[in-house]
Amino acid sequence: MMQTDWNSLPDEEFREIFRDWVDDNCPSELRYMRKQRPTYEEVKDWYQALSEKGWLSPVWPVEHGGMGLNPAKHMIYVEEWARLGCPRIPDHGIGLVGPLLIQYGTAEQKAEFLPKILSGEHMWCQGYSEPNAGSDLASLRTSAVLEDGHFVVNGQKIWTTLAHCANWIFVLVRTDKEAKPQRGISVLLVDMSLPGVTVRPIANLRGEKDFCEVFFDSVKVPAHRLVGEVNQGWTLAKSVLGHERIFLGAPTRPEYALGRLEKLATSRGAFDDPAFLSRYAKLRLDLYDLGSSFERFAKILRSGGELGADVSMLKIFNTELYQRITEEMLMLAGEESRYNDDLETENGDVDAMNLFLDSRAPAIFGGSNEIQRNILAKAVLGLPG
Amino acid sequence: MMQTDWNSLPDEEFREIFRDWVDDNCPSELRYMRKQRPTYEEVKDWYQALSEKGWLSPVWPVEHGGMGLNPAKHMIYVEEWARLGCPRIPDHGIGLVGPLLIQYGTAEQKAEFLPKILSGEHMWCQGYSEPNAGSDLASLRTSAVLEDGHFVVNGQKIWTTLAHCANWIFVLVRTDKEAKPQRGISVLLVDMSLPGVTVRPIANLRGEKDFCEVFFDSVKVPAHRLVGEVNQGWTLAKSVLGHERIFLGAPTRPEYALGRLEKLATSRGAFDDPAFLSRYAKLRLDLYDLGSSFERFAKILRSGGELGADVSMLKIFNTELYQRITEEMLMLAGEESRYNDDLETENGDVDAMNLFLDSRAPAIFGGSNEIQRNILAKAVLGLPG
Amino acid sequence: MPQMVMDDEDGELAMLRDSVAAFAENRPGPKTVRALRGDHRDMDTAQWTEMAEAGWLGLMLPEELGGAGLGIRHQAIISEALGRALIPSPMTTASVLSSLLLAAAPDSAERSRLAEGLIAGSAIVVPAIEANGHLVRLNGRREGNVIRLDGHIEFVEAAHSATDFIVLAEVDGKTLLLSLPSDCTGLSRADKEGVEGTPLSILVLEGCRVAPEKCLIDGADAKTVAKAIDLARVAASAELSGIASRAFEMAREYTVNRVQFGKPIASFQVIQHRLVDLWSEAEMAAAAVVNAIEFLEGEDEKASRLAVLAAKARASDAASLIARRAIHLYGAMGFTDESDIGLYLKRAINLGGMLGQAEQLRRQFVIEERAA
Amino acid sequence: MPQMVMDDEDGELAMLRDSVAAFAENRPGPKTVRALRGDHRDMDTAQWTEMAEAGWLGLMLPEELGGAGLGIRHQAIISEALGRALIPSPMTTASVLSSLLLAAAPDSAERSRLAEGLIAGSAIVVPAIEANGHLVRLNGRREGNVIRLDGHIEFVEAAHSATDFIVLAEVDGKTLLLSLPSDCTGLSRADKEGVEGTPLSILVLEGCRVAPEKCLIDGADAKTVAKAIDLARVAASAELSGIASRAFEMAREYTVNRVQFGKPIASFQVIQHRLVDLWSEAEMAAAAVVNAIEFLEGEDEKASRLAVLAAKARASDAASLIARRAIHLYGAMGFTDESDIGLYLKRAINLGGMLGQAEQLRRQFVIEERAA
Repeated sequence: MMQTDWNSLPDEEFREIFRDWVDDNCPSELRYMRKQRPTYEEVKDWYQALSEKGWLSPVWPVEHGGMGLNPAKHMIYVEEWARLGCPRIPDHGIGLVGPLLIQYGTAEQKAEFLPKILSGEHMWCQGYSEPNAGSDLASLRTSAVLEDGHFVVNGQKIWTTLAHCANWIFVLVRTDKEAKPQRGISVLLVDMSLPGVTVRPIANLRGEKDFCEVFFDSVKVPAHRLVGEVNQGWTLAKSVLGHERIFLGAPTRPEYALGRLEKLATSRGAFDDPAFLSRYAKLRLDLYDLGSSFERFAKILRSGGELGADVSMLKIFNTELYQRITEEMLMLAGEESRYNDDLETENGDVDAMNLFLDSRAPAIFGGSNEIQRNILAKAVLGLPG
Repeated sequence: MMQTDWNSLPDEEFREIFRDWVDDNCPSELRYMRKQRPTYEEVKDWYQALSEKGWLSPVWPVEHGGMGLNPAKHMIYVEEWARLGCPRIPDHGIGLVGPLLIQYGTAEQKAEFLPKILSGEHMWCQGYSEPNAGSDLASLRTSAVLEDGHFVVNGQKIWTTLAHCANWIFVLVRTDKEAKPQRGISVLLVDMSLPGVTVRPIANLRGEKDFCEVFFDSVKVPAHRLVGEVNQGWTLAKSVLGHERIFLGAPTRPEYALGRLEKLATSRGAFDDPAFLSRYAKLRLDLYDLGSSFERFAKILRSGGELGADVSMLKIFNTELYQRITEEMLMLAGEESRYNDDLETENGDVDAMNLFLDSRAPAIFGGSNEIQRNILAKAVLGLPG
Repeated sequence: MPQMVMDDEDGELAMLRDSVAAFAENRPGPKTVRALRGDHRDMDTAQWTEMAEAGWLGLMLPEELGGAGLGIRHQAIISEALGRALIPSPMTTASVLSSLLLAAAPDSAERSRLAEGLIAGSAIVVPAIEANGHLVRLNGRREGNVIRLDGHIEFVEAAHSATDFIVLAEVDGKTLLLSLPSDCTGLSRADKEGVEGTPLSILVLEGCRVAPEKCLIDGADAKTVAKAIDLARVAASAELSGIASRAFEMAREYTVNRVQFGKPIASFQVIQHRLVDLWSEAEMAAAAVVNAIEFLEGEDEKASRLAVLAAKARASDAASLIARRAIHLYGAMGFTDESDIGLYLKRAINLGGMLGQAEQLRRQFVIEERAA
Repeated sequence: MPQMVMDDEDGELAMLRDSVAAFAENRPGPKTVRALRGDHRDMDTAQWTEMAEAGWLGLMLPEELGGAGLGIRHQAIISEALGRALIPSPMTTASVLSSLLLAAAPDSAERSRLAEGLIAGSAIVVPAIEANGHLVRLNGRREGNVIRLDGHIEFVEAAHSATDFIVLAEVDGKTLLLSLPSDCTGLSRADKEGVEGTPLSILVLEGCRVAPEKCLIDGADAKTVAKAIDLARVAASAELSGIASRAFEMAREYTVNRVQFGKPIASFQVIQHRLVDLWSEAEMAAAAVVNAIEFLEGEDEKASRLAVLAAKARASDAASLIARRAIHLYGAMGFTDESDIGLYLKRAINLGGMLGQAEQLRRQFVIEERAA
């Protein structure tokens, strides 16, 4: 496995190297998948190709098998990935568990888990949300009580993405019921084959089973599966996100959707209707300007700066634009908006309803846009009360 | 002065009688005035014509010189008035003071004030708002202390419409500082020629001086100018509005503005642009549907019912539609949107900027739309907290 | 809470409303929707028969055809209630539109047969005369006594279950309204999956031969057909208005019960104002449908026409908007298939897309109004 | 808080920004706006001379013409700061656009004279080459040595104070860029009142005779002129972005300080979310202008062109939207003429309407992008 100091390359050279290899190695049948969250089985070839090349994990340090990219190079990695229509891979291990362990894990934890993420042996999922703790994580109730060298875990997680295809889960659990709500939380790594773990997939609006409920019924988790200090889980969980918050604002989905809108419009002759043109122009320019704003934040990362809470504005604009584009698509579709099936055009099908339904999600998940606005009001605008 | 039992006439007959007389008697140079709030001097002829006919006050009982119209007939009165483009007259005396005194005034107060409202001798204005009590009337601070048979009034009112053209003001004053904020308020009738009353007009966005500040510096108001019980002013002030709240939702202004938009669009050939047509259609249908909803509430009045808090939905929709129409007008105007001057068309001028600026006001005054939504949330939807 | 408010002196409308509510109690709409979707069925024919027994089918058929001879006011109450309860059925097309087309036809054996079957629920008579907001006329050619039909029609509901279709054909420069048996030779069907997960069909006619007695109207007046479609639009609008009202109520209930940060989320001002706006939209939709009904009961043709266009546009947009926003207010739960709110959205889109889309109808309104 | 974020290693941009802020401290923009309006003056010529002394006029004129030879980046910083402070001036037209037109012209005595006067503030050189987002070419005819001009141009700022106009004329199928003395015989002016209360003029030319040495470009390339206009658009966009940012800040400050129901109104969630959206719009506008500047400094002509159209559209809409919403948040106070926020709205409308309106520019963007 060849390793290079990627960060020392000029950006454009790195971009070219990365793009060429991806274009050669990402199977064409996996490009531009309709599914937003394919399972490991569905994208295994691509996962393994990346793994063998050593390019699976862009941000992990080189000593742990990652590429060690700085934020600027990481942006290029993500951009080219999106531009070439590569599918998202199950990335909780790479994106969340890895950084968590690298920062807070014991030497044993790193040695045990990191290689198995890279090999695809461990598929991870993330146990944060609970039925009564959606936007309000501090009120989570899944409990873990230390008894005889084991944490005994009881409770329920929900909206656990791809849990039914995972074999490990990292969970936020309450380890001190007396502490203030945001204290007393810890992070545990849990083998999902342990007795007492049950997974129930939940179908979404599009009929896909992306997320699950995960139930813990007196699951005995060895004490050495605790990450970091006990009761410090909240801080840990928040800290691993770092600069990657910017990607919530990356205009990938609206860009894809606008391309589909354009295809449908071209096929239906809608660009000859100034009424459509006018509405399309608004969407096109919103996307374009979102790009300019994204670039503003990207520049901060490239020059080695850190992102503030203000980056959330991208997430709000991004997810609401995505919805507006797909709403326009249904309007353009006319009576064809009554179809679940993709709409036929001379240049391939357009998944109008699929995108419309999918666009409902991002404004809700990853912190609803209302929560984002609350945070911006306080943390950026400094508003009272 | 002929008096008739108007309510016994069939609606359409009343409508015809009223319309014909108005059309014959409202001076043509006063029709469709640019000004929303003309002064008494500007519309004196029309005021006096109504007064002589006995039609100045649609709602007051016949024994007090009004027409005694029921809500259904009153709606017709207002509709025809608007349809014929008659100017608004200074109506605080007719619309507010009269009903207040008729319901709560002493026999002496009625005898003294009602005739002078009808004759135009007294022009009234309304002292409710204060600099720090806008939407939040309960926190008003203008004080009145009873000393030797006089209330000594100190304080300041603001947003007092046409105060500089009025000679009497009815004011909400605080007569008990110890009581809960909404208690301890009384209503006084104040002769504005009394020493210590000062009026300062405030220009609005359109450069017109519709409203004023009114200062009270130890103004001695005879005790018999109190209306109703002391400390009960809040209840009094709220009760006189009655069914007239529906008129805040009457689509008069958006209707007028849409007519102007249509005229401008016709002149500029904009109906040939499907993009304009599409946006116009949305506005047109919003206005049309507002009419249907208005009709729903009007029907309740016609059938003798009482309006609930839900009627405020009309005010919100109405005032926001008015803004959207005038915003579209500026868009249609193109670079002519840079003019304060009216825009020329083959069929007369269109006061685009005048309407655009005027449309800023109704969403603020008469209880801002945010306050209206707060009330609806509680009183109609029964939402918690 | 929002619903159509109409005079109801003898309490007839309230009774109709109650009868649908009682029906829905035993046959919860969302459950039926899920069952149909699971089996890829186009309608629940058993429930359709029950609706016939309840007297809801062919409600607007004149009494001489065995119908109840009721007006759009009564139909709208039923449609609104079906919308609220999310009871899936081809009511707008296979009951309202078919009835009105049959009512407009002169007396004939075929007309009587269809009317009788429609009322009883034994014949499922599906009109296939319109797509994308416009009439669709098949190519017809006389071959001796019979009429040969070619062409296709998209977006046909209940095409699997249909026993008969009603179609329009252009024959020798004249428009004919024809009845077409669903087992007619030369008639085939291509299915697409509709947004509710049930099939929407394209009827393809290749040399279908129809006997002359199947002709319901020989020389159909475009205005007559348009009027039938307008009434069907009002039925669809009422159903959409019911969907809008119920989706608003669901959003209200969910947010009142859902606690976050120690408070019901409906106590947050942003949520409250949003609910107020949704409520207002639902009220506007209901009032728009009532307005259309009242004009249709009057004499002014142009005013009725405009009122219908307005009602369908308003109700379509309101239902879809409210359901979308409700999903967002439900949070992650709204994005699940388990929650019924998504089913409301899908039905809103389905009905909103039929008989003309909001934007199209609005433009039509302005063009027709200005043509005066 | 929102403002354009650009690399500024040597601190030049910050210095420019500070110099405008210092200027504004002694000459508060709103006060000047009110004074001009009261006297029906079209500009404050005394302040214009002071701006010249500060070195802000002709900033983009090349050094060989005596200019600072700076780029759009520096100009944008000044324009943004003027927008924030609401300092009224014809900067975009009489400094930026005029400079760029002169820079594009070949060397001539007239060009040098105008450039010199422009930089010193002694000549007020007003371009009158554009209206409604399109170039306006006068009718020109050679009469012996002189050129006779006829026609009219709307929406000319500072036409009272102008010493010279720059116009385009079509002469024998060729486009000429000409300098026109403001006292030229045959040149008259009709005034309209602009939204800010100051005059906007229509220049009417009836047989104006111009000497041949007044010709700045004999055969002006449409692209050259368009490029100058694009750069002027960026200056206007920067000013609008400054207006947007400041109007947002004013709304924030007002609502933080205004107490109702015992709390600052900025503590109500609905107000908070609205402020967040306005802030986001102001940030988007600033980023859009920076994007245009960076493309203009690069090589890609088409990309620059699109970026300019986007920036002007975004900044125009953002400034107007934010000022409108701010007025609403100010409540009754916002509807008074005493409050400065109304002046921000009026200027936003004025600048938003010049050099192409948002909607027009957006459509242009899509047409040009798709023409690829």
